[in-house]
Amino acid sequence: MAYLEVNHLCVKADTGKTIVHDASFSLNKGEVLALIGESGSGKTTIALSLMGYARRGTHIAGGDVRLGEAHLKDLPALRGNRIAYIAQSAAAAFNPSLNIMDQVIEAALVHRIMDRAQAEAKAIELFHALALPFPDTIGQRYPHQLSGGQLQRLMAAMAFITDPDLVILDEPTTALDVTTQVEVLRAFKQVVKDRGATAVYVSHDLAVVAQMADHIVVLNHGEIKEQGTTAEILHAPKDDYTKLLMAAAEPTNRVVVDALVQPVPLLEVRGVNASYGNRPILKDINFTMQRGAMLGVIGESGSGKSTLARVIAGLVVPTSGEVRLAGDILPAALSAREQEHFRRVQIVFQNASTALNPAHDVAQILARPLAFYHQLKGEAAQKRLLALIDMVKLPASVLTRRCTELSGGQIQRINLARALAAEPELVLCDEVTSALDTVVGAAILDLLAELRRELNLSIMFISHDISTVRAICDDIMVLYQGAVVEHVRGSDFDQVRHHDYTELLLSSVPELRAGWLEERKARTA
Amino acid sequence: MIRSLPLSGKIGLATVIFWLLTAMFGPLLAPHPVGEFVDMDVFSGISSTFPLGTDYLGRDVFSRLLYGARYTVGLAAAAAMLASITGIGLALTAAVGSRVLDELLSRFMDTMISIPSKILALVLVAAFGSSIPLLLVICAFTYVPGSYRIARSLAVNLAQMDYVQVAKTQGEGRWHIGLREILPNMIHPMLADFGLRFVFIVLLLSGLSFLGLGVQPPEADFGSLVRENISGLAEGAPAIIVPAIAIATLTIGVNLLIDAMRGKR
Amino acid sequence: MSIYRLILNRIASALLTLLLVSLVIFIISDLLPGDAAQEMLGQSATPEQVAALRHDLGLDRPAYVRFGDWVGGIVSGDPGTSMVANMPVAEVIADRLPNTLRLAALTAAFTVPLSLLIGISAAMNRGGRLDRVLSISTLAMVAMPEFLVATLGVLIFSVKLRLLPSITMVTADQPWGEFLRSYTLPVLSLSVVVIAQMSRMTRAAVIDQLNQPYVEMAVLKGVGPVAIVRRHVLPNAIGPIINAMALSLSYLLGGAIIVETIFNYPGLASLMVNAVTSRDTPLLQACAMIFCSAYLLLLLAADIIAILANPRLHNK
Amino acid sequence: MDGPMPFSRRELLGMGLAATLLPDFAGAASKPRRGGRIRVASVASSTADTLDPAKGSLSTDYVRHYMAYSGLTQLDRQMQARPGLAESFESRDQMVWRFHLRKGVTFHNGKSLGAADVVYSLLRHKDPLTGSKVASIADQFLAVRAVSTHEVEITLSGPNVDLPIILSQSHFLIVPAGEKAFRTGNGTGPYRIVDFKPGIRTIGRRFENYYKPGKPYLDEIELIGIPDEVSRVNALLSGDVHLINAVNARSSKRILAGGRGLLESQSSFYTNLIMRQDMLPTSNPHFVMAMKNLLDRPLIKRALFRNYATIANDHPIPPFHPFYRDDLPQTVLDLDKARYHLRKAGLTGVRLPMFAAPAAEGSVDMASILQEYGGRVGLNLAVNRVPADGYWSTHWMKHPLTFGNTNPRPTADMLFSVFYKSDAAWNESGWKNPRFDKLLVEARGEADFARRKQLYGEMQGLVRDHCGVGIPVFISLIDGYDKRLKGLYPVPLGGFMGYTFAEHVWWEG
Repeated sequence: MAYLEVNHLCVKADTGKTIVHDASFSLNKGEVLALIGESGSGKTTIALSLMGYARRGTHIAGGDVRLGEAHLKDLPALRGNRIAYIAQSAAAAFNPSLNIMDQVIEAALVHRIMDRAQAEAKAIELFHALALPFPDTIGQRYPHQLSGGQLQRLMAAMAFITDPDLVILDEPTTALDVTTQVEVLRAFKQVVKDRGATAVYVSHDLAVVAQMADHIVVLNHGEIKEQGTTAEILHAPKDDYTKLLMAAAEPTNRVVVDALVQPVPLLEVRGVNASYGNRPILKDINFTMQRGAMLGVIGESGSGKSTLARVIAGLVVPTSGEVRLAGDILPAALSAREQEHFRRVQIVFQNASTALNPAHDVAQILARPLAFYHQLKGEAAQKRLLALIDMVKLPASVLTRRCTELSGGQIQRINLARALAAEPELVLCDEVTSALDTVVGAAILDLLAELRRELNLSIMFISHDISTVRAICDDIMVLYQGAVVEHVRGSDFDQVRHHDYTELLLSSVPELRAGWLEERKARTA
Repeated sequence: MIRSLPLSGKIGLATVIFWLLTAMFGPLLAPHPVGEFVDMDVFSGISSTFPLGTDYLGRDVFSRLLYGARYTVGLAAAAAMLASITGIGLALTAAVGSRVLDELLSRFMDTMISIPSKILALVLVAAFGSSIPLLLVICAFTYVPGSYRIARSLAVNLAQMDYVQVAKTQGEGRWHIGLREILPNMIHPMLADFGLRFVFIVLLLSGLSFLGLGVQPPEADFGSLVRENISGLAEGAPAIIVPAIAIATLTIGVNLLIDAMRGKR
Repeated sequence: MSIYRLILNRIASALLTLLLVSLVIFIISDLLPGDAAQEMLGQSATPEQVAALRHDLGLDRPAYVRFGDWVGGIVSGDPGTSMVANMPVAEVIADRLPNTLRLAALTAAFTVPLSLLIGISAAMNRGGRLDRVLSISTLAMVAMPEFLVATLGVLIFSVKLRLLPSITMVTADQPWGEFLRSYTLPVLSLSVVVIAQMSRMTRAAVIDQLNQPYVEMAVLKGVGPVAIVRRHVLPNAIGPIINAMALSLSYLLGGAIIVETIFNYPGLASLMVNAVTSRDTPLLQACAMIFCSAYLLLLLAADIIAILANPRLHNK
Repeated sequence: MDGPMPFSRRELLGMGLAATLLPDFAGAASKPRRGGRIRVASVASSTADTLDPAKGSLSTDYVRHYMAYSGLTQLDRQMQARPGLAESFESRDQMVWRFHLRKGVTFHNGKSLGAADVVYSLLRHKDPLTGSKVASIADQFLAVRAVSTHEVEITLSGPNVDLPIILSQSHFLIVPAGEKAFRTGNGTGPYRIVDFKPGIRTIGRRFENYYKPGKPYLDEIELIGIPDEVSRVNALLSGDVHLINAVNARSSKRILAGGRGLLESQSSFYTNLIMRQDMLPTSNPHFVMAMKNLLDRPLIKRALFRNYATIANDHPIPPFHPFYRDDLPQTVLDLDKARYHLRKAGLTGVRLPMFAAPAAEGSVDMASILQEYGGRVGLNLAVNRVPADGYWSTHWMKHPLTFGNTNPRPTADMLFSVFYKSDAAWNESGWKNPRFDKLLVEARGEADFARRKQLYGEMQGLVRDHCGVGIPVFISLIDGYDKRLKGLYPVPLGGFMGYTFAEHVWWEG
């Protein structure tokens, strides 16, 4: 008999909307099952209901979850004891006011499994096992003093302190940089194996899941689309949706012909330094971007890639250096720039929903640059609006809606359209697909490539995802700790010998096949 | 919109609408002029001639209440409006203005808020004499700092939003950013704040009338009605109970409505 | 920025505010029509008499000289002489300040734990029946004019039941029972206003934290609801709660005027009203300064507590 | 004990004044006994509270001063001057008066009373730095000198029959010579001040060496002020205080129902409408007549004062006064007449602000009533209620229409001189009537009662017909008391037995 069994589970919002519909699956002891799906698929909701928990405003409306002998109603008593949970964002899931040790051992003390001294000893042992720095003293620290990767591993220690039978990992590496992710994944996998725990792994990332899971359950819109062993799903997907997911995860080359790039420098950045307070963020950045080019800027969090975009856009004033656009110096401070400067450089932010004012409707948002830069009003503006909306492949009906009523992909298109409305020479795209689901993000990338071709745009594409950058950019620049460590032409990327850091980045991207994690470990070891 | 409100919200909305209508049309319905002496007896109980009894001078409580609604609701609404608008305006100025201006405004608001309002009212009335505009100014003045505090923290947060950053990179001026990008997103939360201020002002007005600083007689706001008839409290005269209930329903109604609106978000 | 720098900054800005306050107070008290000389001599005064007294009191000097003198006096610890009582202001205030502080302290001791209890219970049951009952009852409390509540209390407990005194007498050698009896009604009347405010703010602050992911994490670790509030929520909500409490408590000083009037309590607020009506400017200004500095002090204390309670700031 | 009095007692105001006692008071026939402590709440108390009799300005001050100090004379129940610290006093011409001091009287600190103390106490009122409230009255003291250690001679600037009565007033109480600080209340009065905190409380303990044998009766009196009337009444009803003054007539029912006693003192206390004769449009005689005809006196008596008032006829002498002239026709509410006079004055439809303040008792409500009736005859009166503080200095007599409020005075002469004489500082309406002024001086020096009554009678007529003052009613002063407190009787000069209750009352509890 299976150890964990989910039968016809149904979760509904209090408003009556179904979130999870009739989900059934099972899992044997010591195995790892992955719940995979995009946002809104109900994967986290199912994971939480394995602990008999439903978030505020939702409730478990039917079905059962059985864990060993325990049924749905018994599960709350097992939380933190026999079932442990590892949350997506460790930074938010740790209480900022308590030190790490108190939080790690809390579950053990609450359930009276051991006394404080025993628990602390066990925790330190786990810190060692999870390869945390300063394992003996890290417990005295507070969450704000630690990095995301460390916190994520500490959360694993928190989960394993009571030697649970079932561990639920809810997108535990999504918030991490790719190089950190590898180490954390490895630590997780090791500790799950060592302790013989049964695990449920929730993720949107097929490649990651491929490294962790024995079984995969594919979810979409609250329904199970397909389930099977990892090998079955990866090699012989049956369901259309699964195929779609697979396709989006495969890198596609969208690089367009070099012919678009004119040998005229459009953007020149010379000796730019920038800092927040005393902390240097950008160190002596120099590069040139040709008109019509698509420059990929890649780096992890803290590399200074967003600051670079902000310096060019004028939001951050550099401590030294200059930025030229088509030969003209762009004044450093916003207040010194003229309207034409503003028009020629447009920035598109990562989080489209916060980049569009929720108080205005789409037409108002798009009409503003038309009137502001081009003095377009009335019918002319209306015509241009429709053209813009068409350009980003949205129906004209969205014009009267507010962005709060639109989906993530739609909002990002509006965001692009606003930038295009200015008829800019340079568009700065700051992680424009990172907040989107893979499938939606892929469509945006296609749109970008197409717009570039049609409008002869110059685009600076900033991303943490090296495979995306490789797929669409014809010029690649790698930022590491505020400095440019590598700048190559996209077409030469596979040929040149890379900087060590670039190598690390490249090798850290999980591949869509089982066993990659172990192989990489063998390789780097 | 109305249908989606919880029951308490609907009750609140109904009460608020009731008092608004009373404030607007009450005087038209009043059977007697506000200052007329209609009864030989004082503090008489509920009767067919005087549906809510008579007050300490033998005037019709029902009529006085209908007239009083205009002062209480009107004055409180106007003062709350004035306080909110001033608070929001200054907050926007602080949010988009220079840091020095922000600091200066904030310190000034701290100064204003630290002076006890009833005593300030006492001084101002002594200095300028009691009048409706002065009452309005006092009430507004008292609640500008509170409104400013909330509006400023909202505005400063909103000023960090990406869409404001975008507007900056598009070359929009300070005032465009303040009025077009930030302000529209403050309206909703400030509406709840406005409701709270309204309630506080109703109570402040009644406190002022206790100190003899209220509306000019023979007119009276609810607070003055309670105060002038307080000697009828021991005998349970409707002249004091009815205006007290009026204040209670008005404040509770507004609060219920606000809470319901907040809960929806 | 180090934590000391942060605290010093707060103190400096409080001092700056205090300076502004003194200027505003001076201007406001100068706005008052008439002056102490006129009020002291009353209806019968001849203009010559008034002028003589005015000169005697130094009221005929230009405003900036008087302001300078006054601020100088305050800084050196001498707020001047009450024109009406003809006693040093410090002495007049020394009679009243302890009363005001005692009433405020008693009220705080009663209301702070109670509002915390109400606010937290409501937050823990947010949307539930207890929450609704508590929020309606706190609302109902605040919906009645203070003077009505106080008068009603006197009618019921003093006049009808004869349980509690109707006026609050302050004497040095009161036995404890007598002391508590005499403060019960004023404390309850004041509480009505502040409990509602404080418990609502507490509820909001606690709910804010309850919605944080780390609370969900704690729930999923099997921590019980009471422990969650005690161990996880309160340390994080303490900042906003303390701030709200400071704001409400500052009301207990200057806002007590109505309660002081009804219970004939010799506190600072009625002293200040007295000073307004008798145009005793030095006294008026001193009282106003006390209220304003008390407010700033409370807020400053709240800020400092919030800073100290925040590990992000003191674990640098 | 009574010394020779060379003037007719019948001339004095207060003779045969109606002293209404409520039935409860009948129990006061019991014998005085010693002991007991009471708490008394007066209407007001502030930092201006003082132990300096010259500066007394509120009822609380007067009570405190009568506790601590004694006067040369004392008023009896009939408002006649009786010997106090002065064993006897005499004058031949009402100009030069001689006072013979009692021997063996000591101050609380043990010092004995002498002529120097009296001279100092009276002359200090003439020093502007004293800030005396009665400086204008003291102006008539041309000279005060010690004839011997126990004999004082006062020379007046003109004859004044009423001097002994004037000297009984609290401002003229005797303080030790050279006293300036007034911190301790060192006097010869019935109670030693053991605790005095301005605006908080005064505690007086029985002075064992008081010059009247057997008096006072109480061990201790605590005097506090409760400005809020409702609170004051509640304190009486709850038993926290035993005697209060300035009870609003509206509270009378509650006090009686609560088993407490009510002491009504009919007096010449009134709140009046002032129509300035030197401003437009109130100087128009027709306007004045119109306003007098707009006063609904029975309504004011009933609604504002619950019948604890006496209808007045626009002059300051009440019907129960010995000098009252009873043949003047009573002015009544007459809208037709008012309309007629208004039309004559050409003021129909005019809008006039009317300033009232709680400082003038009942004025705000009187103004409301006037406004109501004014509306019916085409006069648009706007009530302008201003705060009590500052009212006297900034509004009273400074606008065409204001309200005044006059406390009872011990003599008709004082009333007329202070408020109606053409050159009086407080000539509220600013009227000028040479005939009136002449009669006033004549009456002051006139020793014959009948002649005096005739003179005062004519003056009443002049005020009623020509002065810009509308007096609707005389307001009774009401005290509330615990029934265990005995020995109270009404004095028309003010509540608290004309503020002198301390030495007269005793406690049966």
